[in-house]
Amino acid sequence: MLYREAGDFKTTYREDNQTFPIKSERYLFWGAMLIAFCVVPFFVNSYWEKSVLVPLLVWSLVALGLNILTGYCGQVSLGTGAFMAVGAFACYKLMTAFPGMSIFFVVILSGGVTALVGMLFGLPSLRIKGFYLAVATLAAQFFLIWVFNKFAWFYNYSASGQITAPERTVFGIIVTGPNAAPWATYLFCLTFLFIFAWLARNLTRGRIGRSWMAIRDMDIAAEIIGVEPLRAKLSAFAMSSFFIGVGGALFFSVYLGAAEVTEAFGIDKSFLALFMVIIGGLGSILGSFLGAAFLVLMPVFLKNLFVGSLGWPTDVAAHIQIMLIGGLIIFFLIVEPHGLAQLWRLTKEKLRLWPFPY
Amino acid sequence: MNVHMREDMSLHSMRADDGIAKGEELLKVDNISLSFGGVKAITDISFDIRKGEIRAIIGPNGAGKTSMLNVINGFYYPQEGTITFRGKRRRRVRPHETAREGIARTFQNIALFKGMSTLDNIMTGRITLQKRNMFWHGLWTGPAEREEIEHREAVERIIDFLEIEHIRKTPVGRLPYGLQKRVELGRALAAEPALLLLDEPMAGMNLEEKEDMSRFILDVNQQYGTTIALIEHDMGVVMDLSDRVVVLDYGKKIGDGTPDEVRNNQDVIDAYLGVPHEEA
Amino acid sequence: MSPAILNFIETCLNGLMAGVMYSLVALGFVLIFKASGIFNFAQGVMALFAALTLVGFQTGQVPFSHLINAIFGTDIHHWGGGMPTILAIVLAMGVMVLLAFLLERFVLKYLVNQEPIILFMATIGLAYFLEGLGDLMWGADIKRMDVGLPSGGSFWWEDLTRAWAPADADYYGMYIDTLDVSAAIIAAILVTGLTLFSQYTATGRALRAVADDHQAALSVGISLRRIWVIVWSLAGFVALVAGILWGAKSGVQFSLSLIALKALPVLILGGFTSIPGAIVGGLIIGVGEKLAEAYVGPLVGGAIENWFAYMLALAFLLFRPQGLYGEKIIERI
Amino acid sequence: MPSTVQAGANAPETFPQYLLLNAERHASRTAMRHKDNGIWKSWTWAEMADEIRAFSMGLAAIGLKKGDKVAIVGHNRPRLYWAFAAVQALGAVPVPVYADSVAEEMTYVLDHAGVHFAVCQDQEQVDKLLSITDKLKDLHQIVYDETRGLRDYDHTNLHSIDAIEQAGRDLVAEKGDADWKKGIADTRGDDIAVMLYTSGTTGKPKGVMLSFDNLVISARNGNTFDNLTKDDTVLAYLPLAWVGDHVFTYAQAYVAGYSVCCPESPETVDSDRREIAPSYFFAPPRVFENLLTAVLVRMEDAGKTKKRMFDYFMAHARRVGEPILNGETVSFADRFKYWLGELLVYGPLKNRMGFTRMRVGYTAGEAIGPEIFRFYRSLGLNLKQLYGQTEASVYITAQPDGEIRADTVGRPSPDVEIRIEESGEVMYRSPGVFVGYYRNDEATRETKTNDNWVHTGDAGFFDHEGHLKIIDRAKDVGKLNDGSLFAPKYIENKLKFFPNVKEAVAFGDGRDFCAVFLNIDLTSVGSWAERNNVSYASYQELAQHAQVYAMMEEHVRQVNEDLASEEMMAGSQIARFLVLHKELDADDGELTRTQKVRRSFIAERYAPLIDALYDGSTEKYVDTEVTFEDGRKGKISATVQIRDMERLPVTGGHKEAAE
Repeated sequence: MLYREAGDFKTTYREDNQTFPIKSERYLFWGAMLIAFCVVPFFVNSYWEKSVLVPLLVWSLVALGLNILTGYCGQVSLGTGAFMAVGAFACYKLMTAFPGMSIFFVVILSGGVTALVGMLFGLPSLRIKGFYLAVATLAAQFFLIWVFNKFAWFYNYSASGQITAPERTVFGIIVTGPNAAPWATYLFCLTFLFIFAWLARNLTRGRIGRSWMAIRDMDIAAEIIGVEPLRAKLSAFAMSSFFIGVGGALFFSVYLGAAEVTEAFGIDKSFLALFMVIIGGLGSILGSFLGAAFLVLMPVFLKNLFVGSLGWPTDVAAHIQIMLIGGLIIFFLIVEPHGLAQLWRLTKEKLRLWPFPY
Repeated sequence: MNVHMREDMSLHSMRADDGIAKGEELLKVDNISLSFGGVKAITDISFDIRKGEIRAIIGPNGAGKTSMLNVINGFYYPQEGTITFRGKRRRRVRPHETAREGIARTFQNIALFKGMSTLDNIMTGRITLQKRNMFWHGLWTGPAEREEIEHREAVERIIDFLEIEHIRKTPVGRLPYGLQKRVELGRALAAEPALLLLDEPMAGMNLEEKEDMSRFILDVNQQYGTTIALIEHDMGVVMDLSDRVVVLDYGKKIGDGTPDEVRNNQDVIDAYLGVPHEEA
Repeated sequence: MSPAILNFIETCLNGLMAGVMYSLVALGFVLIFKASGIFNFAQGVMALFAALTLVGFQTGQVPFSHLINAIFGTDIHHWGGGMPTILAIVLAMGVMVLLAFLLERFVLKYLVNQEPIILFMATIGLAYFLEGLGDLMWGADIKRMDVGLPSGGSFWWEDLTRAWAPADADYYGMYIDTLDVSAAIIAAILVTGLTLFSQYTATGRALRAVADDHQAALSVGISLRRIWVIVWSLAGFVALVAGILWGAKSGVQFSLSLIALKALPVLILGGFTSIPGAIVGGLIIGVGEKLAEAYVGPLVGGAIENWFAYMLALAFLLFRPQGLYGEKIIERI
Repeated sequence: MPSTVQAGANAPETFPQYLLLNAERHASRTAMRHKDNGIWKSWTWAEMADEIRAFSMGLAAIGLKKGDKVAIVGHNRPRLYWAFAAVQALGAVPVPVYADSVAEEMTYVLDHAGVHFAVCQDQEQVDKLLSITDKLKDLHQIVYDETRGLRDYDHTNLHSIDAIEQAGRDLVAEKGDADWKKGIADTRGDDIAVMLYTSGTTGKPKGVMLSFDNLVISARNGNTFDNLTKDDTVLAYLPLAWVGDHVFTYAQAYVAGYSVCCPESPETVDSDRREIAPSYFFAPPRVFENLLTAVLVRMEDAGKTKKRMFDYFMAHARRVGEPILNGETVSFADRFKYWLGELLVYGPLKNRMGFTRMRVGYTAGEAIGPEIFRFYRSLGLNLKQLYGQTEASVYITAQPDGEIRADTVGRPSPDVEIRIEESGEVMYRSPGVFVGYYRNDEATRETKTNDNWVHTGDAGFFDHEGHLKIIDRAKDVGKLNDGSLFAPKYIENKLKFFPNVKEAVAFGDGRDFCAVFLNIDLTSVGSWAERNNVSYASYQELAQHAQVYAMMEEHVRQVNEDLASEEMMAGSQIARFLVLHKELDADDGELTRTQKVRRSFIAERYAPLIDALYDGSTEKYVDTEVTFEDGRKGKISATVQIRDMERLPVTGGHKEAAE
């Protein structure tokens, strides 16, 4: 109904292959970016930043990473929590070891470290598939958490076993630590998300994206036409862990400030990430954002509803919240197994075909 | 004003020439035997495929045709026997390495990537020819995008050749059977193969679709000089299209030669008419 | 025998006991996977939920008391009289069957031919849902499970084993918890019962038929839905027993639901579809874990219990991707 | 880059001259687009001129000289359009032929035109030509565009356009294009520009010779009439051999300089039209009809709510759409509701059909059903009717903006004089009048008087607003005994526009009053019967059913009202009618293969019924011989009812034709 595509024709392959081929969608996207970068920072207060925006951005990054592995390459992983922990601890060690280094590079480097660890735990994927691989990643989850718990070197022998993020600046603006301004942390995370979303878009549109999807759809046929399974799967694990590592570093340094490994990066984080990817939509970048938004905003909304307006005790609210999340996941899997992204695609297709039926 | 693509239809713009003259031996299999845990699929089969010819492999169901095809493209490694491709004796390789050497194939029951559109499926055929690494793809604008456009042009020529412009952007899951077979042929052609293995390309097709597919196979062979190994049941098609025929039965070779020689070979007639077969 | 060997035997025995507990949980997984191809991640939470319900009935707790108090501002917790254990168990079993029925009607019916990953996700959703429901109904505080099973050390066994050691060694006999023994016995009974049930009764055969091929089972007139209700009720029963035994051992609390994660390596070893595989796998993991804790633990800082099982399963997988009893995977193209 | 044209100060007279002019004034504007390999490739006027020059000089190099005839065979491809200009630049005459016609049809046309060269699209057309070369003695060079499959053909007199253009470029590099340009400068307005063979409805196809003046002046008038400029875009999808395509996508494009877009293939025309969204669109009624039925059929299986909304707004548009388009005063509420409709239904509908940017749309070639015409106009599309012929370089009459009627063909186009013969036949004279029929002077004399007036062969009259109304083929028009005009087809068309009437046959020439046979449409009357649970055992029983007769009577009454509103036609209102007990069928010889009524055969076969109509009897027993599908002969007998209708006085005068 809202689409007027008539007259919008492509004269080059670059145009035909661009991210937003339909003109009205290009304007919509760049408008949203303008608002996100230039308008929101002025209105963000610490409540909104701490409980909604920063978690949304960080979790979108993590969900994007997992989507590359599970959505595009078809390798199920339950180790997201541990890989976030690797990112967080790498970031902590780098911050404490090289105070001079800018937080931007610290986060990128910790992503790199996680990528290496990810590849290591991706090796089993060459021989085993499906549930068995999920169990292998579970092994990574429990093993890594145990390692960060057991060897004090990781948390610089601090008594409580916790790691806290010292204050760091980017271009002179404080970004981590207690007195970081809300808009600074927001913009910092937003830039990261923008860069990585753009990177994910580029990786999944060309040869690399297609080899991942080929492995996902039918790995025997993919191998026969020339996709090397080792390189494809390991590159998927590496790139996915790189994203999750950066997400973990930001999760620790900007969002939490201080973290205790078993509590902050437990198995529930892995499940949460997997829910985001499934509900958001496997194999879609937009799906990662929609999934993250859904699972970050929904608890906040429920908390306000139950505790805020109905005044119930927090534990009852928490239980109902878990029940509702479980129930909604089942509901989504029944109604639209391909997630919110598919719902968005269907509505878009219906609007383009309007008034004709889909 | 955008630059015009090279209009010439030559597909072999990217693959290095292998220096074998037309008619010379491209692939030779000697005394191949293959068994799956005791079950003998192929016993002691030898034959060759010359460059530029259409070589048919025929035989009743379960004669070992598809298994032989899987041996040629490295999916199974035979217990005994040797394979020489382009003069090089092949050691134990992974299937994706044979794809790089220039062997492409279609599958008996369609193996398309359901999650992608027709265009993307055919583009995956180009994977062995694309060089840009992860870094350039991350950056995208620049060399990676140029390479992508260059390969898109080659794929568009194939889409034009197979006359499937109207389904370029449809997910393959939604296509009818005949068109899916054509997309799969497109994907195999996109790899610009030296040897193209077709596993029953016309199974389940009506007469008109069969004629189209035969025309495409002949054009591929004549226009691009691609050597084709064809597995097919329809004797009419085999006799028209192929230059030479190998006949397999119960995993053994019972006939080899031109279509006419094979038609009058008594063993072949027996195999097809179901004369009782004394156990090996 | 020298104390070292005796200690080794003791660890093995404890390992076997723990192994039985793991295979008990793994059994629940196998049952559902065999019959519906669903990898039921919620088996652990079902055990927790069953245990909570049982204790709730035993102690006469009012279900959803917290919620009612929150809404109506009332303050009721118990309705006075408790309930004899046997009745509580039967009632808890009734609740589990009801749960199975509701589950089949509102969830499984719609997820019939979805991909395995979607079904797997649905069970994780179910796990969250049941966890929330359990806490909401019976409150989240840790409860004591007492169903009259004997517990505490077995002095008789301690004296017997002390005699095996040479007189002069300062060895005080093996410590075996009677609860573990009774748990092992109950598990053994349950397992044999289930094996007999699935091998020889008509519904058992129907269950195996559905496991092999839904369409084929349907074609011979087996009602898929009836079978699923039966299967999920059986899994509920196994969960109840596991809940009782685990609850008696370590109290009814959230960590009980984590035993599901323990069962995974067992399934890897034993394969997803064979009951004997689940049992043997459970025992291997139980013994392996205890031995590793006893001998390898001290070298690397202890508490390797929770990840060792996975490493073992992973190592095993790399050599036999299809597990102990699965057949070799041949890929046809 | 060709240098400036030396054709002298005056405006260019021929298309090659326009080409060189456009290469100057519109050098960087897009002249032509073609969707190929997934994207739209474009050529500016400068590039196109360069390609045509190379093509033209290449053709000259293989022996094409002034006066030769060149066949052009194929679908809408840039290179086939360039062939027109390339051939004309050398003074030769392009002869486009229908690409889908079978080899024999093509043989007559090409042999009659004495074609020396042939430019064709692909292997399919080349094979067709090669199969008939023995019958075409003059044809000695064939040129093809797509090389697919032609690689190893015998290339003695077969060339690819790539080779021809390469040869042309080498010649230009060698000795420049001075003499080529001089050749263009020498072309004059009265040279023959193109030869179009009319599709032979009446006997063998005739080769209409059109001069440059014919086409250039008509094109110039057409452009000014609808103020078409260089900013317009047109989709080239109609057969090349049809005068409509030649004038709209070639002649007017060169004169105005607007861009022409060729679709990827005939199957992708719909999606390509949506991508291009042409601003100027021309199509025969059958295209608009198919589009409308496609819309209605797809809306049938839309959701209930969407369907109700669609019907609601379409009804509103039918009431208010045209007045808004014509700028008449409409209440604010209606205008607001129409704006809402534009947002929800009309806008998206036009967007799906690719008409969002259509400023001017024409339909011509045959009468368009008023229902269909009003549908598009109510959406706010400026669709107009046009009456024309190949012999007139298309334009005879056209409806100016703002004066649009459903059943007229508009006012005489600029520089066109029209007069009505006393036999009712329409005659016209205009700069677009054709030079003559090639090698058929006798037919030329028959059609064109020596002072250049042309017989259209159609009968018509001017209504009180000065709009021409075409009523019938001239030779079918007769006279009632009281002298008033009787045009059977005009009356039959009005009856057939009712969905329940499948066929109608009118009688009245040389009789006291007009009477009509009616054939009910089994599907639509059948579904009416189903909805109102009227039971019937056979077609015959349904046809004679009292309620069906009542329905037919209502339709005839409405047609009489229509006729009454025009004095010329008031006399031929329908006095008596009957519903035939049998469907008129081509197998029984009552219709031609293209479903046209064979009047003489019916008059003789149903003579008893016709007599009954005129001898006042109210019913007539009759039995007629019928051949069933399997060829068996059988008899159908029935007593056919005859109804009398009262004829209304001449109401004439009020503007709008009866709804």
